[in-house]
Amino acid sequence: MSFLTDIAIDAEALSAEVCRDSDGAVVTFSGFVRDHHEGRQVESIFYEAYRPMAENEIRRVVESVAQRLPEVRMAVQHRLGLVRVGEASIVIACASPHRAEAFDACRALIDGIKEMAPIWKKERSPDGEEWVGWQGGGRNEE
Amino acid sequence: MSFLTDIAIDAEALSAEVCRDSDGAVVTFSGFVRDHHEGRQVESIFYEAYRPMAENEIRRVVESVAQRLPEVRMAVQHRLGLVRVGEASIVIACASPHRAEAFDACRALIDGIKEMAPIWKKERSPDGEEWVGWQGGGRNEE
Amino acid sequence: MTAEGKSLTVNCSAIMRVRLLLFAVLRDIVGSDEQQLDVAPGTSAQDIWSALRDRHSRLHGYVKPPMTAVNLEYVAPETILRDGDELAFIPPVSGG
Amino acid sequence: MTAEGKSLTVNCSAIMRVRLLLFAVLRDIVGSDEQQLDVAPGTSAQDIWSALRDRHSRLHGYVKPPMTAVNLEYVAPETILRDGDELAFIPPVSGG
Repeated sequence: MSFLTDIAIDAEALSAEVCRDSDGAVVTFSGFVRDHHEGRQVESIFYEAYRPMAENEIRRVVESVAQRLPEVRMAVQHRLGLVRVGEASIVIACASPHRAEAFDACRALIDGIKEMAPIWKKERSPDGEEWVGWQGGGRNEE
Repeated sequence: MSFLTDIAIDAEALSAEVCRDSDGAVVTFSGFVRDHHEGRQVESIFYEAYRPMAENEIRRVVESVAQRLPEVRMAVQHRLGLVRVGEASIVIACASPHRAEAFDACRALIDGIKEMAPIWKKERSPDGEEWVGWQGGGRNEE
Repeated sequence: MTAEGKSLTVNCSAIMRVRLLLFAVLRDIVGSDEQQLDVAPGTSAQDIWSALRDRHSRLHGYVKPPMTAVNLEYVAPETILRDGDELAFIPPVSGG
Repeated sequence: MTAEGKSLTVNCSAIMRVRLLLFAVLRDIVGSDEQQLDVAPGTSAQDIWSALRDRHSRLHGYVKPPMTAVNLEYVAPETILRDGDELAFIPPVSGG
């Protein structure tokens, strides 16, 4: 199953997907597009991915967490394309018999995905559009 | 607003309630009735509370987290009465501009509520009913 | 100390009224969820617990109450009760 | 080294074909999202980056590529390319 989606994410469905009758705890993380970033007003974000590699990298993060926390069932959906303020760009759901593992897994997943998945965002504000973070024009070595 | 409810909890509504356009992260915790506990099959759990004190204690936990993490908005609903396997007994939603605070608040809330709120559960299994934990008949001093 | 009907009297010269609430397994053991107690000035929550304990064999092993609340606040069992207080012994909680 | 049209040639005696993918801000800087490169045996990902850097002023400050992937895996920029490889330079990611 794909971790990437071009349509709105159904968080409730994702929780239901991972939660079994033997699970006592479900922890979810949802990332939302904020209305501001570094002092600029934001209207929407365009998410772009190197799709096959992003799928691989997210699967790798999931597998490494699963190996460390085998009791946790996990689901991840990352949205691509135009995402408006107040809409979710990513939803993660982790279900486990006990809560400590579910919290641990959920945090490890979002941290790992943010670090590794080749996904980029371009912010759209009233002043125009801009890729977030690295934009070239600087230098990485003296 | 009451933290206690006698009807099914709407997790999605709780998330929507706390999340503003300036929030980038929402973390939720849902506690579910599991189909087993300490080797026994469980069919449902009956939750009882010392209601006015439980409201006070949950409010106190929320306020102490709010003081430490003022950027986080929090909502808590704990269900009372009969809750069946697969239904949520508690849902907590924490929204924040950044994810670290939302995870921190959510974990602190469920830990604090579990420790402090005067709420008890009676498990219903095919063999009968039993209060979970302390049941008298032992001793606390030599 | 005397015990008549469902009321639990701690001191015969009682001039204060305390409401005792019982929850969960404690209610099942005691057989009621609420008792009006007439107690003497200087009576502590611990005194009420000790009287309760004397009357119910499943509590005999517990010299101290599990947890104690007066007027919706956790307190030490040594707390001296006042007229009109709402007293509750809180069995170990299991919410969430 | 010559540069004709949109194709980026690193070595004139090239006998291998490598597919270069460009994303996000790098695609905007370079002006294309994909290039077919003819490269000589022994060419590294770093060699391709250096050629790219020479052609685009906004990359001049970057001796090293941001991150490098070959066939969907992160690799060190010194990695030697092979015929048919899919090479991508990965600008710092900002997903989630």
